[in-house]
Amino acid sequence: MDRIDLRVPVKAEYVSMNRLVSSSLASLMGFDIEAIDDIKVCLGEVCNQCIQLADLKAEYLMIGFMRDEELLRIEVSVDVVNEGNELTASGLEMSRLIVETLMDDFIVAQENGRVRIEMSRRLEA
Amino acid sequence: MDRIDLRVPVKAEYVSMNRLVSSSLASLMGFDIEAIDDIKVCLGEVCNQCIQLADLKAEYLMIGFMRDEELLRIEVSVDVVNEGNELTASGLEMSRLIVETLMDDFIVAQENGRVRIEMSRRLEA
Amino acid sequence: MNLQIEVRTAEEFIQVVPIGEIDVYSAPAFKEELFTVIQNTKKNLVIDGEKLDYIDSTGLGVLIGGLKRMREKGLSITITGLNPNVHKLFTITALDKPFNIKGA
Amino acid sequence: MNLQIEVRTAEEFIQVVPIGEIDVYSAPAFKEELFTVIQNTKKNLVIDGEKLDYIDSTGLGVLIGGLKRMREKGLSITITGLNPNVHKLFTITALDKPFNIKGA
Ligand SMILES: Nc1ncnc2c1ncn2[C@@H]1O[C@H](COP(=O)(O)OP(=O)(O)O)[C@@H](O)[C@H]1O
Ligand SMILES: Nc1ncnc2c1ncn2[C@@H]1O[C@H](COP(=O)(O)OP(=O)(O)O)[C@@H](O)[C@H]1O
Repeated sequence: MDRIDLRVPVKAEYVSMNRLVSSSLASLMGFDIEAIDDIKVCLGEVCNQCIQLADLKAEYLMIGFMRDEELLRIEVSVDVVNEGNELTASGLEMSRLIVETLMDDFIVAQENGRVRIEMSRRLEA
Repeated sequence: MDRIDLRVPVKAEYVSMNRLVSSSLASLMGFDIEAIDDIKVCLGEVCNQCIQLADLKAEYLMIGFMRDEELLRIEVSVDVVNEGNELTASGLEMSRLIVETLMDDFIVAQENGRVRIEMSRRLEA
Repeated sequence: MNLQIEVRTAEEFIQVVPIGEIDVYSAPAFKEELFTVIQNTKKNLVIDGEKLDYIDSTGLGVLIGGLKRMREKGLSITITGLNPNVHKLFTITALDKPFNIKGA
Repeated sequence: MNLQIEVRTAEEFIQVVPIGEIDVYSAPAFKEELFTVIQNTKKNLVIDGEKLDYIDSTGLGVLIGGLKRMREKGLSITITGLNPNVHKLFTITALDKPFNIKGA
């Protein structure tokens, strides 16, 4: 398994760059154009979700890409989460729906003031 | 200052992705198209240099992008360096020349089996 | 920013053309432009989606907000020319129903 | 891999067309293809650089190796149609001299 880690400031400005990394990696893995686009869209949504949940004190978004022969797993987390920002906030609903629809797995966990989102997509044979 | 960190396996396969991150960031900073291309080319060369110098034991290439108002500084390092691979090896000469020509600063340091390359480019006013 | 917005006034409608990406970074600028157009128009709105390369949930949220305001004025929003990747997101979020979506 | 290689045989010369990027990842494939062509040709070689989006020092190294082999056979390499960004690297490394570079 290859692992790529990206650490970026929690700012909307960098989300397009994060998306690029995901599509570049998906392309290297041999996903087809539609799947590459799905992965890029979902990576963007997951970054959006973290940015919306993050406290002003949160500095960095951590994105880990785990690349297997047949699976791309992506883990996104942010250090400090604003307790006021509910994971069920209405603005997040559409975003969640998109990721649930386009990825094979999608898990959101909140623990110790830290939100961690995990998602994965399988390469069809 | 914003800092972006990328950690990738020391493999030729990932260099194109590394280049993309540099050009995306240079574009966000407002560099013009020619400067964006210069930065991309140099990031590629510096990754090549690290890959050539790296031992088979080296696992990760670390790339740090430090973004100021007027300066992009990039630091690339690799953990384990093969002592047999001279920093002055002839294959590296062209690569060095390219980076020296296109960047404002370029420093290569080798210490404790670790190579660290630093380069920077200023945004023209 | 990877978004430009053109506004064109036709006889029957007013047309907004987003060029590039509407995402979490560019959505505030898009919202400001769109809502200004909506505030000042008495015509129906057409969004030409042909040069819209990417939209995320933030951008969709702005469109929803725009539609709400247009409906309050008794007006509609039609979206044309969406590329399949962008159209897909309208389908997933069931926004292909409230918006009048036309063309491939 | 972000590189495709086309080989075309003309009456006067043999043409190699790299499409995409020649970098540290694709250079070995390019080297194999180029050196096979060189081994089997008695004609001069033209590299059509019009669709070459990117080259790095590794790719330039392969071209140098190719030129050496061609010269041993008394033949030449001409490179045409390089875009300015790629041409710049030939200038910086002074490879615009040993190679016969033609066109914009
Ligand atoms: N990301 C979103 N997901 C779902 N609905 C949204 C989202 N963003 C906005 N909306 C909906 O669009 C409507 C308008 O939102 P907004 O553009 O913020 O205008 P306002 O807050 O002035 O009503 C809201 O009522 C909300 O329900
Ligand atoms: N990266 C490089 N920088 C400078 N010169 C290079 C580089 N790569 C190759 N060369 C030169 O090109 C020539 C051919 O190299 P190569 O393609 O490895 O063929 P060979 O090793 O069979 O001679 C070498 O003599 C070397 O001097």
